[in-house]
Amino acid sequence: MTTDRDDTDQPLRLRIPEPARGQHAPDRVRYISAAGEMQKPALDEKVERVALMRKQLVRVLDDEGRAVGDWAPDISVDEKRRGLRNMMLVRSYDARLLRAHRQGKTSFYMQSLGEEAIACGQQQALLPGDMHFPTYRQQGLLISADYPLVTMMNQVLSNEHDPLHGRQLPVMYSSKAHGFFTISGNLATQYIQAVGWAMASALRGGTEIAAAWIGEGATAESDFHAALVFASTYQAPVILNIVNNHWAISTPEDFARGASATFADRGYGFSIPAIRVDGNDYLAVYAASQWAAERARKNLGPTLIEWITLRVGAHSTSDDPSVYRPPEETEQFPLGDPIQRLRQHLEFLDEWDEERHVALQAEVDTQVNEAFAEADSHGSVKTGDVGSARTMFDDVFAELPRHLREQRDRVEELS
Amino acid sequence: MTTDRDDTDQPLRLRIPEPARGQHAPDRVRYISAAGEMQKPALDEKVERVALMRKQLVRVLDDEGRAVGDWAPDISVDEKRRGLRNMMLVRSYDARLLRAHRQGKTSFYMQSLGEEAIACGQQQALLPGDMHFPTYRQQGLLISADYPLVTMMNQVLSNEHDPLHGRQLPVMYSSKAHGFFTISGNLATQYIQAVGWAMASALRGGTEIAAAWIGEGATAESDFHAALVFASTYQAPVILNIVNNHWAISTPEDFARGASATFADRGYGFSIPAIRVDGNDYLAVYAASQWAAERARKNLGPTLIEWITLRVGAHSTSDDPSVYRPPEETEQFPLGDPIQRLRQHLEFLDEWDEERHVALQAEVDTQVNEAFAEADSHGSVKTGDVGSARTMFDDVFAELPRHLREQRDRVEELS
Amino acid sequence: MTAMTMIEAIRDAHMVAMESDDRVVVFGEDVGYFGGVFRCTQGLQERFGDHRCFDSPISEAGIVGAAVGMAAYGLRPCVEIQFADYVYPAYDQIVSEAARVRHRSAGDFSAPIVVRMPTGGGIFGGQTHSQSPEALFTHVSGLKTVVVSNPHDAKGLLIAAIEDDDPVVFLEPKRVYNGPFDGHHDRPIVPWSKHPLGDVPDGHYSIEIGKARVHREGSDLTVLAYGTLVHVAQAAAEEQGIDAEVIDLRTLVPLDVDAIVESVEKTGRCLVVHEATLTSGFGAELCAVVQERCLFHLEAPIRRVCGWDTPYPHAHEWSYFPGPDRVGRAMRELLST
Amino acid sequence: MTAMTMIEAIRDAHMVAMESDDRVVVFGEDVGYFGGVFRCTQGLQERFGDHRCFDSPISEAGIVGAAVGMAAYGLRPCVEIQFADYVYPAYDQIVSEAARVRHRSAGDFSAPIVVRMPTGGGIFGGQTHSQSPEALFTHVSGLKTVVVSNPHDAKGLLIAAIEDDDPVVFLEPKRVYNGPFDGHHDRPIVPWSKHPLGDVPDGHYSIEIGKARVHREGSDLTVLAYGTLVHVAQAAAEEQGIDAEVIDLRTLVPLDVDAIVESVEKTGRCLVVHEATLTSGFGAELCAVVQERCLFHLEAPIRRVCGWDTPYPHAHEWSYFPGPDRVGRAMRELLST
Ligand SMILES: Cc1ncc(C[n+]2csc(CCOP(=O)(O)OP(=O)(O)O)c2C)c(N)n1
Ligand SMILES: Cc1ncc(C[n+]2csc(CCOP(=O)(O)OP(=O)(O)O)c2C)c(N)n1
Ligand SMILES: [Mg+2]
Ligand SMILES: [Mg+2]
Repeated sequence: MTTDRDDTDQPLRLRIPEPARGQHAPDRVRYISAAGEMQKPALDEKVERVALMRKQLVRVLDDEGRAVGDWAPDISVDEKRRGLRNMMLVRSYDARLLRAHRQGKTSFYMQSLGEEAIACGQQQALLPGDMHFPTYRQQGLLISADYPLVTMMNQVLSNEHDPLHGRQLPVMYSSKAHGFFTISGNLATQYIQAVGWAMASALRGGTEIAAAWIGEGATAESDFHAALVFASTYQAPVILNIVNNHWAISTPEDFARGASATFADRGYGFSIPAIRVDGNDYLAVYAASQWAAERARKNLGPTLIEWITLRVGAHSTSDDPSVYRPPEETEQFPLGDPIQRLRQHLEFLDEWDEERHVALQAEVDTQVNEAFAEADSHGSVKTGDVGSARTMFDDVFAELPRHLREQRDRVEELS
Repeated sequence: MTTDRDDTDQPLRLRIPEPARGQHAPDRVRYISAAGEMQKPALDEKVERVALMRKQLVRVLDDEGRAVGDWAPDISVDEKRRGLRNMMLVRSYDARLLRAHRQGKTSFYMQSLGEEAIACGQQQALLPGDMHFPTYRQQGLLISADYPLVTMMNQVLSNEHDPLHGRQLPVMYSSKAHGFFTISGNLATQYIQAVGWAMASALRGGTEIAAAWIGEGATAESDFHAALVFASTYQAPVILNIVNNHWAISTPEDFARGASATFADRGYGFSIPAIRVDGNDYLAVYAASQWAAERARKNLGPTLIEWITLRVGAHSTSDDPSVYRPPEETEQFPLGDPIQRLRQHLEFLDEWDEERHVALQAEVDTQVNEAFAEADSHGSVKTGDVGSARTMFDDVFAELPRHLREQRDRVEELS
Repeated sequence: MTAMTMIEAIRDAHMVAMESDDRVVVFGEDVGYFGGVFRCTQGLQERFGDHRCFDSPISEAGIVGAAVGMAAYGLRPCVEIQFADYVYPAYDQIVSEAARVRHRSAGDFSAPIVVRMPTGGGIFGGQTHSQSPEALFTHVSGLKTVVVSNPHDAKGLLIAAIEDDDPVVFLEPKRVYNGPFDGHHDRPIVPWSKHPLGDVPDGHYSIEIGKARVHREGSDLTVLAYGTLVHVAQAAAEEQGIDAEVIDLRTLVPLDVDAIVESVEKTGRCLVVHEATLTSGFGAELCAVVQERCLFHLEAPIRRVCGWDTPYPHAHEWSYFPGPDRVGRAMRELLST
Repeated sequence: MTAMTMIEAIRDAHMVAMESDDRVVVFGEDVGYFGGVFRCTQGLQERFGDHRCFDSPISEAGIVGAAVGMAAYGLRPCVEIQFADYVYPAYDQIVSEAARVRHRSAGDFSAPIVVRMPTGGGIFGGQTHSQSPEALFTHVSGLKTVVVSNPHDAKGLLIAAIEDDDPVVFLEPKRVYNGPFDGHHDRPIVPWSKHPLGDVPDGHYSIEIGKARVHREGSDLTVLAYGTLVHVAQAAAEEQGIDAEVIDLRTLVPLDVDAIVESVEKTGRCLVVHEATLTSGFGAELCAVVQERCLFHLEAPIRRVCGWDTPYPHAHEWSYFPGPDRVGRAMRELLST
């Protein structure tokens, strides 16, 4: 050991990232490429070459609503209209349930306002049999897979028709049949599970792939690392989605990202091809998801996608962002609104117009309202229409063991 | 969701890395640069530019024993001789304690054969007051800091003079005064602690830096991720050492590294400057450590260093590598032996010769043997000279609470 | 004295501790700029600057691991886990590291950290915002475990925990943050301002870790409780007209065995209550201790009224929660044995 | 029947389970090519290929997390944690995920995984190769916890665990891998080949999870034990000339309450033994259950002989370990109360 400290040693000082409010420009999207600017690499392009795109942003829709460049996906107008409809349905669904919360009909709700394109677009690019491991902000996956709205609402209301028997917090859906793994309240745990599921498919010589979902804030959790290690080592057929909506409750993305330029960078630490994609551009979402899915299906391994978007609303109904959030953020967000952008594109193609849009809006609102009326007719946790407390003891194990039988008997005695 | 699966879908298949034995060439070092080939970046060089070196290897000593290139450190011949002596002491120490294990004098031992340069060289580059968070293979840190050999041996023998009162498995040393954090048996936990310690120094405006140590296999553990996240976010003054000795018990490095080219890559996922260094080249170790320490002291943040070396011996005395390891690996290892290489350099400088070497070997062996004789005279766990069982209850808490006092009384009744 | 909610009392404890010792640093998810999702650290960053109170990445392992390292440096980190349900990623750092550092280094290093976390249910939080994992810490040697039930104790015990030289797991039942909830979820909320334990001394004071408190004196039976259940037990006793002695344990490790034995020897009957699942809950340890020390004073088996051995449900929260009816019924049964 | 060590019996159980169900996959640190540091999976990769048995990165969280995902796909992963002391990084995946998936999805998904791990001390492993964390799993609803004590049971229970539709934590006391260790560390090692429970049936058989086994019949007192302590209790009884009934619980959750109650009602005295630290150990739950169900049959307080509330020490291993002297002495004291 050298024995002396230099007298001129400067005192160290920690870097604490700034809070977002007041310190950052409310437009905090780094590295925006123009629509069509980025090339689309071959499915088996060398990871080093894909890495050159780490500070770019895959974008397809330009300001006029044109779909431009390599990444413009080859999908029919009907499919695009379907995407528009799905997104509008998600938004209408969210609005209705947020209102239900305000009306005191549910204990909790989480919307995905502004982020609808990501889940809807990726679902459209995958196949039945594939499995998503979602967070609480991917209701678009279920809605785009035609999971009945009323069933979702029953879950949110925790009423007697809730397929989860009121066990889970609202929005913690589960539907194997719709490729939607049961949501955990614990952040990041699902990421490595998705990799495990994909590994299983590959171990068995299956053809199904998995999609893992995480928020940018939760990438700091350790299970994110486990997922990247396993995905990289075993080259699992999985899409690793990071939804960067710039916020983790009150914490700006900087705390999780640290000194990195982007979250896509995380992939390169593991030689996992990683791209940044405009998450408010439905066509870019579809194209990037499709590319990643194709890589997985061709046994070319995992792909990481950082989706750039904005959490437009509060974190949840328990949150009040006015304390920590720059008020003008939504207007200044440079990637716009995903529904408007896809609408503009369809209008540009002359496949859509104001009239049809208004009609569709009315149609989805009616669909949502009818579904809600039905769900609401079954009551909710707030009205006490929650089914039997007996059900609490089911499914702890496949078969009810004696101690739970005794406890269940006791509940019945009491009520 | 697209509704059909393509009939031509190929069944997926998992990539399972090959076991080392018989499948890989026994020489598995990737990307070897020539001595002196790599440039030394400025302390505050852009991380992207440092990243260009991720598939290179910092080397100073060439095949003739010359110190060449940018990285050749400016240290005196005396310091070099001191390094040689420290490494020889470590090797002699290891050999003696391995023998002690064979003689049935200790329950367990772990040597660092072939890896001596890394701990010895880094210790020489740091200052008193800095803190290492080591694994079980950095005995070189303590020996280079002049921690008494006999105290170390008492710990290994778990005898009455063991400063840790026989509580810990042999080799799990602790010495705050020598900048050596108490070793944990749980892999990777110390990595984030080192970052926390460094953060504390910076929070307090201190000047001390921390050094975190981990084996390449343990980088798969989640705490490694936590450390990188915190180091990157807060720009903590810490050196993040990864000792890549190619083995994690029976598992080749490939399982932890996955598809990445190098472990240094992990740093780039966090924009942490990361370099690969020839860990068997004492001068390269010193120079790289010094560079990283300087960066930390100048508040330029963390540096990750992947040290390339080889675990020449078994994992521990509980391990028999003949089952899983290519027999010719050590001979074919391209980076040679760290002691021989520094010796050759000193001889090249005409500052060393066979005679002096033999004398030094005798001197260190004597020092080790004398220390061992002294330690051995205090007995060991095997002879039952382990001090009082009372001590087991101390230090569970700062003060002995009542339930432990009662339990201690009970032990005394029994004996 | 100032009337405070438990949140305000916890905030005040931080203020006092940070004021008197500049080695105290506070961090965790959303605790810095925002002041925590329950606002327990509100105002600290503004007052002490972002080198004393700051936000962290979402990594419980990182938070506790970094705190252990900081403590080794000489600081006194007091960190927040956003919900006790999310402490598991940090479990290894707590049990294998914080709890072990002093012992394994023979006092060379130590880990005087406080790990605070809101615990328990009653807020319709579902299975991941309602758990009470205290038993999982009490089994680990080297940890102290505190569960608070009111503003007065919360402040005094948090100051004591921060000043303690050992790691302390500090559990704050979120259902009593704003008032002394007695389990009657269908009645109006009672605020702390209406309760004597909402009167909090100003400035510095501390309550000894390891000392229970007799919350209600009585002679018919002893209830061993902590956290929210202290208030539930009191309500049950009053509603049943049973002269129960309610002990608020406050600290689970070290446990105030004397207070327990004294009460049970007096009453001859013992009821153990907690919100955590029954099997291997801390109530089991209490049963073991009581029967070991007081068997020949017991006129009836010790009963446990606890959460069922299921995950904490959302809609059936009140069927899960050991409320005053269940507790009261057990009291009656206990007296009739 | 073949005479086997417990290691061989575990290996055999894997072989049988993998042979009969190709959804069974086995992975973990060093378990593939090398066959595990205790060699419990030796030969599996060679026989079934590297898509059925393979090495993993050193990430317990990753191992269990991936297993949960694989189970959701439809596989039956049986994974190894190298030492029980290293399970904590996986604790979140076990308690928040594996244990919860079925309940929270109302049976839509499930997690039929087995998490095997060598447990316990007696091999001079120091604090990180000696722990017995079973209590930490028994508190978690949705998990089954098995601790084996001999080759015969190990094979039958491991096959049952792999075939079970729920997650099973499977603890293998490493000190009885090679012989029925009775705590006399200073005597020559007795191999399983000399013990009737070392005789292992060939081929497929399973032992019901949730059923205890009377290891030794007796009438003076009941010893509730599992794992290594079964043999220690037997030795203590024989050395003391006490007619103790030794129950090998085998499964902690679900617990065979009938077997316990039947024995304690017969003997009127109960001793609980385990290697894990005393406070909040599974012994506490046993005390609680026994006094709840048998109080009026008890002639003396239930006693616990357990590890002390300290980390497991290296040099003082035999002062920590609840050996036949401590167990025997407690038996005598119990009889004289
Ligand atoms: C393990 C764990 N720690 C903390 C939380 C509390 N929590 C819930 S959501 C959230 C923020 C997540 O942010 P991000 O990952 O960016 O997702 P977003 O909400 O933006 O979609 C936090 C801290 C949790 N659910 N689980
Ligand atoms: C959490 C944890 N998991 C597993 C182990 C068991 N273990 C001890 S050393 C080791 C291999 C470590 O390999 P590496 O990190 O490359 O270090 P090296 O031994 O090569 O120095 C393993 C798996 C452990 N000690 N801790
Ligand atoms: Mg976010
Ligand atoms: Mg290694």
